[in-house]
Amino acid sequence: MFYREAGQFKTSYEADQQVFPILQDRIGVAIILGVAIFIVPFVANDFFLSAIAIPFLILALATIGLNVLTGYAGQLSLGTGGFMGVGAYACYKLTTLFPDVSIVVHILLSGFAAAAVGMVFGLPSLRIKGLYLAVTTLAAQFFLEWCFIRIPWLYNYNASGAIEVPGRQILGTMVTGASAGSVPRYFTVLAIVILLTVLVKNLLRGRIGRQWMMIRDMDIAAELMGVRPLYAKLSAFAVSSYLCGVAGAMFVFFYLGAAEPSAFSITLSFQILFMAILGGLGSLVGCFFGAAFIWALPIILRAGPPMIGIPIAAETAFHITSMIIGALIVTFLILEPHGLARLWQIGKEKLRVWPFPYA
Amino acid sequence: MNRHVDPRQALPQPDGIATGEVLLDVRNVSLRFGGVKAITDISFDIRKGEIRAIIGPNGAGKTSMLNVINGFYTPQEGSIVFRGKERKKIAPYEAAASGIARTFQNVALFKGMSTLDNIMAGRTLAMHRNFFWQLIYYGPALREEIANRRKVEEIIDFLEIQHIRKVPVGRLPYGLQKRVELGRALAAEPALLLLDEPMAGMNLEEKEDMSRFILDVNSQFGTTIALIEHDMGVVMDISDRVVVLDYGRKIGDGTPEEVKSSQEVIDAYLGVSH
Amino acid sequence: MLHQIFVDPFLQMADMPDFLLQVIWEGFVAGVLYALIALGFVLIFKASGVFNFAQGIMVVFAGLTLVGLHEAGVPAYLALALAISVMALLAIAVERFVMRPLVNQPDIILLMSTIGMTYFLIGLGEFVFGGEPKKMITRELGLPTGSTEIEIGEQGLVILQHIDIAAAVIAIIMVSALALFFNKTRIGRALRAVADDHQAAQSVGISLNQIWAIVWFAAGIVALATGIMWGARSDVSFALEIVALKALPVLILGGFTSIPGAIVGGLIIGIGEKIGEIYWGPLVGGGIESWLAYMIALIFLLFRPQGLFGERIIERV
Amino acid sequence: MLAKAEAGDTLDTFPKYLVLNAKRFASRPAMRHKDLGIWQGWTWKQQLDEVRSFAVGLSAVGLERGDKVAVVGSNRPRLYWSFAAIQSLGGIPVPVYADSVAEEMAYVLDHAEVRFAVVEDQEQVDKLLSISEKVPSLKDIVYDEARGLRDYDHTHLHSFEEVQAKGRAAIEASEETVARWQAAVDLGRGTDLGVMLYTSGTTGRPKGVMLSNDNLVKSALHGNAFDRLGPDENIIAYLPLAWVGDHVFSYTQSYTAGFCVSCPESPETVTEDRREIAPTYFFAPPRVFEGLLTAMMVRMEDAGRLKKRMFDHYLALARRVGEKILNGERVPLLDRMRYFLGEILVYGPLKNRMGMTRLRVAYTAGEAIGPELFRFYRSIGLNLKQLYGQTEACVYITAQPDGNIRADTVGIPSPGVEIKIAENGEVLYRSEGTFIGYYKNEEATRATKTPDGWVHTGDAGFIDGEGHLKIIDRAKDVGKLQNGELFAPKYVENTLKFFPDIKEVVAFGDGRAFCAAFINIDLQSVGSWAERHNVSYASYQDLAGHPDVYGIIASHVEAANRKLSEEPMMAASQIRRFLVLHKELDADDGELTRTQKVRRSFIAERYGDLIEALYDGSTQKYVETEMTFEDGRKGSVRATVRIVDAKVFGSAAAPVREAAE
Repeated sequence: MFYREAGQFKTSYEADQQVFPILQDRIGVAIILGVAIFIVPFVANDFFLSAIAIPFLILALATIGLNVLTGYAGQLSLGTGGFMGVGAYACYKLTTLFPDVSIVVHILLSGFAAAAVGMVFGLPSLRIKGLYLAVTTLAAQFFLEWCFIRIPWLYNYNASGAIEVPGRQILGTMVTGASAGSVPRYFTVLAIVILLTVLVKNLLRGRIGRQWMMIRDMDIAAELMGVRPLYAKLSAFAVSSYLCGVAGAMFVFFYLGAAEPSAFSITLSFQILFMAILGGLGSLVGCFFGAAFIWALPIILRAGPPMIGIPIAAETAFHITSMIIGALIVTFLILEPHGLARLWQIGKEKLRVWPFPYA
Repeated sequence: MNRHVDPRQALPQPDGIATGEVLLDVRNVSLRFGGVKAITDISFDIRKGEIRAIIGPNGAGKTSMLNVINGFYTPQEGSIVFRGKERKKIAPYEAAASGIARTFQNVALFKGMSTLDNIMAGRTLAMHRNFFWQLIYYGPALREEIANRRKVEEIIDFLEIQHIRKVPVGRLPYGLQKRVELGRALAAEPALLLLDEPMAGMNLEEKEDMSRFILDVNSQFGTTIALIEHDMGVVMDISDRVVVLDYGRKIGDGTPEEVKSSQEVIDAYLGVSH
Repeated sequence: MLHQIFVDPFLQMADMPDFLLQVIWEGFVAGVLYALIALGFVLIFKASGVFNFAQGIMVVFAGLTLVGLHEAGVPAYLALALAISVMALLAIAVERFVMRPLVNQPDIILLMSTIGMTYFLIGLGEFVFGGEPKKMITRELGLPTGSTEIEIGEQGLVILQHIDIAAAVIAIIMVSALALFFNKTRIGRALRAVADDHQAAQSVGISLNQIWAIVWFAAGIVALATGIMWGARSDVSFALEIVALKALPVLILGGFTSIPGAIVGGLIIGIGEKIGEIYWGPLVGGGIESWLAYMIALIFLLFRPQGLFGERIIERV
Repeated sequence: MLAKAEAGDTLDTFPKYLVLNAKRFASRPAMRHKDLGIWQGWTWKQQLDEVRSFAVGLSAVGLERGDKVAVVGSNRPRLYWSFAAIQSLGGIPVPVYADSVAEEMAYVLDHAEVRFAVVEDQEQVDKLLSISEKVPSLKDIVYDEARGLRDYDHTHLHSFEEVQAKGRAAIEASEETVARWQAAVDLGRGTDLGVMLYTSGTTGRPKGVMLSNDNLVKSALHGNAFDRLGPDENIIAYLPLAWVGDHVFSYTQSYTAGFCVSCPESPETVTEDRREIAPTYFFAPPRVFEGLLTAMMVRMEDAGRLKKRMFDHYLALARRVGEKILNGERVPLLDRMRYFLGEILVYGPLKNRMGMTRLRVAYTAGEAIGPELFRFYRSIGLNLKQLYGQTEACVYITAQPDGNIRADTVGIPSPGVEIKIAENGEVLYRSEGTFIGYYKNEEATRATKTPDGWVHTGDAGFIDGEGHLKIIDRAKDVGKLQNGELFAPKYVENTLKFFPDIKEVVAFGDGRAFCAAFINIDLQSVGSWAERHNVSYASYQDLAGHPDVYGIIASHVEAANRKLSEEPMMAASQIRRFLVLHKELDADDGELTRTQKVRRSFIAERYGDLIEALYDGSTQKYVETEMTFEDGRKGSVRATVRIVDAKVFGSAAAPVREAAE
């Protein structure tokens, strides 16, 4: 309905291949970015930024990481939590070893540790497919969790066994630690997420992304087109784990503030997997939808009843939330197994062909 | 104008002997799965620029033969000489890199991708920009992407599939999927193109279109083609030479006319209507 | 270092054979329970191709229902009967509201739906019965408690808990019953037909929906038995859910569709990880039980991707 | 010459305009073609370069002044360029329908004595080669697309690129080449033969209409002025090159106004390509508009209930006020606001889907457009207008001016066109666009064009009170009632066929005292009425004879008569008696042509009894008719057909009786 595509024609391949070829989409994206940068941080309260916006962005990035692997390259992983943990611990080690280097640098570097670990655990994918591969990623998950507990060097031999985020500054503003305000943290997270999302999109629309999708859709044909499975799969594992690692580091440094190994348990892996699937496998925008849905829903469910004057015990609310989420997930899978991204796509398509039901 | 010779008369007439040099030589290949013999001691050659058909009843080992040629199966005995290089074992992606492309009996397209992306996928080997450039995208990677897109567009134009350029292949009718698959194989600019039943499941009109495309590919790009096909009429019309397999053995080899008149071939096909 | 890895542990084993036996027994019992959980997986996977992630939570849920009912004043055996009916209801509900609408969806969607069910059952279980661990009503159900000590050699001693013996016996009985059920009854044969070929099964007049409900019910009973056994050894708690994931490596070893495979796999994993933990664990600080099973499965997979009892996969083009 | 033109004067040939445009619109787009997935474009400067190099190449191949060159293919820049290139050398392009069969093409090419042909692809090359013996004049063929032609004998076959390369080489080799080409261009005169277009007459062989440069330039300029067409327009070229409409809109007007012409990627993608380009100026025969509307309605049938209701609601609103708003008439503010909402919800999106968002002027011509169809497009805010034209007139005879549109007329005489109505009702015109004559067909020229320049259109019509021309029928079909009044059966029939319940009408009256009609009901429409009113029927015949159906049809006839009575020239043709035919007119029985047109004389013969009954005052008549069933079986139907009197209006209301009574 709002789309007026008539008259938008492309005279070059650059224009034809841009991410948002439709003018109205470009306007929409600009508006969303504008709101995220110029309005949200100045209008939203501390609770919204700290408890909703920041974790949402971070988890969306982790979901993108998983989606690269599962949605684009077709390799199922249940070890996302573990890879995020690697990033978090790596960043903790880096910033305590080199406190003078900018925390942003550490965060971006810590992803490489996760990428390396991810590639090691990705090696079996050359022989193992589908659910079997899921089991090997479970091995990674449990092994990494064990490492976080059993290797004291990782947490600098703290008595608590947890990592405590030290205070770090960017341009003179505290962005991590107890005294960091929510707005600087929000901006840091937003900047990193936007940057990495753009870079991932670049990969996905080029040769490398295409090779991942070839492997996903028809691995035999891909190989006969000249794709080397080793490179394609390991690069997917590396990129995926890198993103998860960065997300994990940010999760601790900008959201949790301190973390025990249990923060990166299998539960987190499942949570991210849900975000990816409900958001829509093979869709970047879906990652944001999925993260928003899975992260915001419990908060709304818990905060909702008291707001409208229904007193409810915290514990009961938690249980009911769990039930509702479970039921919603099943319902959702039944109604739209391809996730929110597909709904979005269908909706957009409807608007494009409006008033017709189809083109 | 009537002074003219019909220009089509100038086409090289199939004279029974393809004269080009040997592009691919299959030497005494045997392939077994466990105890089952799929191919037994088969030898034949494919010459540069010809259309070579491999025919035979179901289960004759035709597809296995293609799988051996492009490295998907490794034969227990014998070897393949391609472009003068002899090899016993080769990974499929190495075969692709050496210039062999193929299509599949049951269309093996990348279902989640559009026609354009599928054919772009065929350009994999022509694209080299490294990870770093891919991350940046703008600059060398984009230039490479566009250069290859142009090639792909030429193929789209050639195969007359402009109208489905951006349609996900899963939504296309079967005949068009087969055409897209041919396009994907062509995009690799192969020296040898293997077509596994390119006309299976098509109606007469689609078969005619596909035959025309195969002939055009052969004449326009000079691509050597090896194809498996059931429709004898089509095979006899478009191929220069024919290999006949039965139960994993070679029972005939020669021009369509020669093969048609061979008693052994007639026997193998007797009562088998394809 | 190499000595520590390759020689020491074996010396220790040889030194104290009774301890080794004790370890193996412990591993065996754990393995039996893994096998029981895996059995639940296999039942469902065989009949519907669904990888039932919720099997673990079904074990907890079944155990909780039993204990919770008893706590509410229901006599033990009646509680058992009621728990069985609850599992039947659950099976029907799952078939009606999850399986049927999701028929023909890709594997990963089905897997996700069972994870969704897991969330639901966790919420429901905690909502109804509370979140804290509960004691299993072992005695009330007439299961043996106590233990027997067997002397070995001069001063060796192996302690066998009666409940463990009972668990092993019950497991054997259940497996035999299932084997009989599959081979000798009409429904059992129907189930196998479904596993082999959905269309063929439908053409002989078997309703897929009924079969799925039955299979889920069977898996529910297996879960209840597992819950009782496990609960008797430790407590009935949601921690079991993670333990239940161990069924995955078991299945990998045994193959996803093989009942004997599930048992053999369960035993290998159970015994293997116990021995690993006791003899090699200390070298790296202990606690390797949490991942050893997966690593074993992983390494195994690299060499035999189709499992112990699976058939070799030949890829066709 | 150039200086004069820039001062606001006009040039007399298209190559001269090309040179001028390359100067005045140098970097503005002249042509676009969707090729290889994107819109490749050429500025006027580049277009000049393309045309010039091709022209120089052509002359190297041997094209000489006065040579005729066939141009065959779909809408592609290179074929349009070849028009200008050929004209620049004093040659005459002869565009030929690409889909004509070999035999037809042989006739046209031979008749035109073409020496060269510029064609699109292998298909056309093969066709030309197959008829080369019948066209001895044809020497060389130039093709655009090389595919499949590699192994052909190339002694007299050239690729477009090769010819252009020849031209470019010559231009590079000597500076004089351009000057020489320019001299050849300057040699062109307005009085020269510019193009030859073959019209496929309804009978006989196609005739070659010779149009001079003056004809073409002047009518293009008039057209441009009439619709204020300038260099900012955008059009999409998708109609056959050989059709005068495309030649004028996509070539002559583009060159004179300097606007950009876009060629679609392939015939299958025209709709999509049109959406991408969003033309500002658009031309289509009614069937295209009808097809668009049908496709829309079919899709809306599948829409959700709510959306369908919204759609219907706003279309109803548009029917009520849309045209008034478009014409700038007074409309209540509330309706304006509602229409604005409708624009956002329905009209805007519809225009977007059709690629007509930026449309400023659209024309329909070629045949009569249904008033409903016409009003629909206007009501949603598209400035669709009717035009009456002919190849012989370089299109323009009459056109509707903006803001003064009536669905049932074809507008006022175009600028520079004079019109008169002959005694027998035939429309004649005279203008600067009037053709030179038919090529090698003096007889036909004389029959069509009077010595003082009037051209017979072959259509009968009249000019209404406001000066709009109204076409009523083919002139040869128009007869007279006994009282001498004009009788135009098609007009009467169309007035009745306006009602959806009526599928076919055959009107009689020539040489009779009054007008009477056979009517076929529309089974679908009347059938659904029957369903709603619980009227059961076993067959068409059953339903057709139903008294209530007669009632409905009578009311339609009455309404049609009222409308006819309002037209002074038609009032006498009101239908006094009618009957509902007991069987559907069918092509299988020879009653209709295969294109579903009524075969009047055949029907008159076959149903002679019924016609007599119409005029002898009987109220019913028993008939037995042979018919072919759907499965091909033959049989006969028997029926007693009722004949009914209809109400007539105005001064004609006095009773009339057939003399034969």
